[in-house]
Amino acid sequence: MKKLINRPEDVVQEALAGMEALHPELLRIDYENQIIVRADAPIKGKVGVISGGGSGHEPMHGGFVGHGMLDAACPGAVFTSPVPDQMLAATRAVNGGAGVLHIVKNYTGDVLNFEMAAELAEAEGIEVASVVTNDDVAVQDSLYTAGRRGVGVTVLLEKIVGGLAEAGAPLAQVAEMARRVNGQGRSMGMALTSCTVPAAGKPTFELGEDEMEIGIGIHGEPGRRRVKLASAAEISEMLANPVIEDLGLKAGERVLAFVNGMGATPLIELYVVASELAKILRGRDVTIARSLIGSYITSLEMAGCSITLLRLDDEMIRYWDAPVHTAALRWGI
Amino acid sequence: MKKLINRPEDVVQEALAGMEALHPELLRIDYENQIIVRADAPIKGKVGVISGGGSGHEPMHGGFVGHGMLDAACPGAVFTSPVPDQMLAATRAVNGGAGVLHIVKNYTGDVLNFEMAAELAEAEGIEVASVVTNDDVAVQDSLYTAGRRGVGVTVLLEKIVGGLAEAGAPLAQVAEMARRVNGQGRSMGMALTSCTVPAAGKPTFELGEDEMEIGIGIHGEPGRRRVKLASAAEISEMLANPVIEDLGLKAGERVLAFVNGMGATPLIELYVVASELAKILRGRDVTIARSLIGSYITSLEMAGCSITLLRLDDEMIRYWDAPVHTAALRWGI
Amino acid sequence: MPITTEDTVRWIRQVARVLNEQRNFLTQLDSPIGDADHGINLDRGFQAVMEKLPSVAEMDIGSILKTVGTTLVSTVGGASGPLYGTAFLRAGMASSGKYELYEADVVHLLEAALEGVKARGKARPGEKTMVDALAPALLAAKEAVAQNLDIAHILLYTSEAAEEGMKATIPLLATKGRASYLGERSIGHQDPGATSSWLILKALADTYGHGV
Amino acid sequence: MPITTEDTVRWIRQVARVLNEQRNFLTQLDSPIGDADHGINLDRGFQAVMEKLPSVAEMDIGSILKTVGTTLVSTVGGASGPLYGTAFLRAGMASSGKYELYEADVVHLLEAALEGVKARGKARPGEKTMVDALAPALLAAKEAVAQNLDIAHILLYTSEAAEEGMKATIPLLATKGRASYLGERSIGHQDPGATSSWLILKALADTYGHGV
Ligand SMILES: Nc1ncnc2c1ncn2[C@@H]1O[C@H](COP(=O)(O)OP(=O)(O)O)[C@@H](O)[C@H]1O
Ligand SMILES: Nc1ncnc2c1ncn2[C@@H]1O[C@H](COP(=O)(O)OP(=O)(O)O)[C@@H](O)[C@H]1O
Ligand SMILES: [Mg+2]
Ligand SMILES: [Mg+2]
Ligand SMILES: [Mg+2]
Ligand SMILES: [Mg+2]
Repeated sequence: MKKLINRPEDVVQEALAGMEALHPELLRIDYENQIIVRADAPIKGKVGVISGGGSGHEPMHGGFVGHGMLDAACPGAVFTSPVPDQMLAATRAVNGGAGVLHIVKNYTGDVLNFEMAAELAEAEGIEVASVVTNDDVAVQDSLYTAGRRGVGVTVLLEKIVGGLAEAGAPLAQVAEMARRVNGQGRSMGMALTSCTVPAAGKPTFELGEDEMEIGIGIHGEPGRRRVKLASAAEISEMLANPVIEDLGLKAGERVLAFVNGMGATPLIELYVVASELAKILRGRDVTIARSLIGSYITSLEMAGCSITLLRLDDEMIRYWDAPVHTAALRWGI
Repeated sequence: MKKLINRPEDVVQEALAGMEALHPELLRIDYENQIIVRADAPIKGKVGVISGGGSGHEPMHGGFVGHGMLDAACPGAVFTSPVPDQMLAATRAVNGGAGVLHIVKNYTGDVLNFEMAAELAEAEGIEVASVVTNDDVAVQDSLYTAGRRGVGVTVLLEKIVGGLAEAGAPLAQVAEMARRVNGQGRSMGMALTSCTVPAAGKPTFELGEDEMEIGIGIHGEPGRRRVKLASAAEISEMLANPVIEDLGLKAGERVLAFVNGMGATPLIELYVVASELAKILRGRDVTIARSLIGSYITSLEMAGCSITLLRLDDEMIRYWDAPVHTAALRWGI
Repeated sequence: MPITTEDTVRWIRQVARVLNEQRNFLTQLDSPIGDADHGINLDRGFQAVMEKLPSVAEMDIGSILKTVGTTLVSTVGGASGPLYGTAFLRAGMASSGKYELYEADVVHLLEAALEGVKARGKARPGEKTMVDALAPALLAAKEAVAQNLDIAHILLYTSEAAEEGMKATIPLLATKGRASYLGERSIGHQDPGATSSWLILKALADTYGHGV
Repeated sequence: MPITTEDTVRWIRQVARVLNEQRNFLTQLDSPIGDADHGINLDRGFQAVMEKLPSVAEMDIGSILKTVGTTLVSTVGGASGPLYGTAFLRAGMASSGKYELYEADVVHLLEAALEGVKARGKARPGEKTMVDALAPALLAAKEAVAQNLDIAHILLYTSEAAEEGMKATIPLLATKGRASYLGERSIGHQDPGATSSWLILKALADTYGHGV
């Protein structure tokens, strides 16, 4: 295992210390509860927006804490959802009296822990709304599974919903927007290599020099199928087409195109994929009205990428464009 | 070789197509000359700022083209400096009548090609000033070498100098600031793994499972020494101390701390390094007044990191904080 | 003779010891069909339990088990945290105030735990989860009680049934949890959670009655 | 008999062929002490030259060599682009207007090329660069001319001297170019640029006089 770390068991807390050292103007760290809280939280009268999940997906979620996005993030151990205590502490820390939105990625662990946290928070009289993201089209016949996983759309949703909350919208409206964004977005990812959980010390799975995994999750879960290595053009088709079909994108529609790196894939390769994706969308007369490219929802040092498409409406565009100031996403401020 | 590409010889041009597809509001691509030009260039009366170098370091330099930073970037083949024709075309494209600054990283190839381009541009009557960055302290006794390499400081310099040029400063002042920033910044990098030049097809060098390379360049050039894998704390010391000593940083001084990933190192690891760096600086009573963390000057899919420290003065801070809108760095707009 | 608080404490200690020993094994089981952290998660949780245990060792069995449950909820995370947490919480409620557990109590305790897991996780038997170890274990316990067997044998059969249930997860196609994402590819692998459930029940059978 | 325009065209064609064949070899030499692109760079450059060549094949030798130089400058990049580009440009200037090169012209041409490389790269002999192949080649040419040898032999000795100079770079410590960053670790490796310089001069000796 080759990583820039000290003891595996300290990685998460030390990374938090790094965030605090570099971004004191944006956030504060509650080490005891292991949560990242927006520096000026709680904001009176503003809906609090929190998310959380296993670590190893950086910058998600801690990198999205700040003005116009998240009020707090709860990082669990690597690839392990956080515990209810963290979400409860975060909920308390960001509650400005207007209630708190929990953004939960659809993984059994995340869902169950956030459920328990919401129960506890409501028992304390804090109004909580929960939205579960489930945009991963790699998971088919979700009747026979834990349901589609929450992946790339989570990033876009946190930005748009965070912007709406910053604008002072009430909890119900913020939650409604979150559901709308989740409903209009789909993703699919692939891996060229596995990743290594620090505490495990060796790769979660093995991939041959000429193999790749299609339909990968963000936790080193194997994907739906293992196939021979293909060109960026072919890979882009394998990822984009299921997304486009599942969304039922029609000619003339506008999307936000999100080309995401899994952690070890350099930007030059992501731009090659972006050029292929642009061709595919052009071919279907779908317009890229907004875009995001980079490694924003990762799987440790996995090499690979994911494509997320979000069907945009004017309101989504307004809050996507709204000012945001976080460690990983910033504009307008 | 596992990469998200099509034919190795097409990587650079296809990545440019991806940039054009996702960032039409920021830049345009001149495919024939293989240059990335700011959408609104040339800007009358504004000093043009261009840079360039081999590809494989993304987002540098193309990702820094836009308001408040670069007016154009010249990407060469992977790890190969661009040719004079590109720099000449870029110089023409951004010349708003106030002259053009060439930001050159100190590598023989970059220096020689930019030299020829400057000669040609001046022959056309375009005023050109050139600044060579050379901040890599890994290169010792530079008397017996091609001189220190230009690395991390280049990114910070392009932002600060770009901000100054945007503010309307004349060429001489812009060039003077560039030299000042270069003089106040130092860097050192390390690699956990090698990288593979697409056209070469196999790793440039081999590193054992328990080895790392200290003092690495950004082209897969081997570093100064190969040592046993160490902890993030030890690695941070190995990188930060030579930088601090070479800069002669004293207690009470302010720096911009830049923790850079080499391409395949996930953000969580960079934050662990950042926490160690913060400890080291705290121990010397040096303040982190500004910071940048992420993979901004990379070496394809190399795993590793570099640390850059820039001694700040108020003017540098002003232009670091100035609005910037590029594909890779954005704030205030 | 009944299960005493000493037996309970000894059981939990043994669970912590075994899960620590089997940490890598459980994590390996979680690699092909999960995310390679089950052993890490439970080990982290039960190490925390070991720190809390002394403070409640003198209390009634219910308090001990509730403390185990809340500690797991607070430290494990993942799917297994809320699930085992709820299981021990419910078991604790089913035995609150009690300092001794008799044959029937064992069944109530197991029943409460299984109901807790089902309520949280919505899993039915056959979905390749810990339920596939816990459900047969409960059945075995009921049968053993019906046959008026003593606690030692009730626990023995319970643990054996859990083991069979665990093995029976191998050919199953997962429809809950991470493994379900693999579809057909989940077949042929033993479920990590069912395995840890067996280890927990086996620890009870192994330690019951034997002094410290 | 003199070097004709046909010889010149044949020489450049051969250089393109050889550098394409040796592309990986040169790139491998550039791996331990460089950035693994020398062969790729020169191959790219001379493929471009091959496209330009027909348009100037009928012209004087100076125009042909200048075209090679400008094409290399425009397509190679890296350190070797400006260096070889300048070398061929200067050689072209030294032979402009000429349709035949005699013994003395060969020396002037080599001298101009070497001066061009030195002026651009500021390298002196012994710094582990292409200069270490080109400088001895020039000396050998001068001696051969002094001994009134014919062109065939002048080119032969020139190429042999370049080969020796190339081999002599192995023990050298690099103080110019990328290799210099390695300090002591640059010792023991043959310089890629010196190697390509030898291949270029060898191609001249190999093709001179032989019909197409
Ligand atoms: N809905 C569910 N109901 C019951 N048990 C479940 C459910 N989902 C997962 N499990 C159990 O949890 C185990 C995985 O636990 P663990 O790896 O710790 O959590 P995670 O899957 O979040 O990483 C699975 O092996 C399975 O036995
Ligand atoms: N200053 C210099 N003077 C002469 N030759 C040089 C100089 N610097 C480098 N070279 C030559 O250039 C060769 C490397 O060329 P190449 O790999 O194409 O460029 P780069 O080093 O930019 O990748 C070296 O082997 C050396 O012979
Ligand atoms: Mg997990
Ligand atoms: Mg090069
Ligand atoms: Mg797991
Ligand atoms: Mg080279």
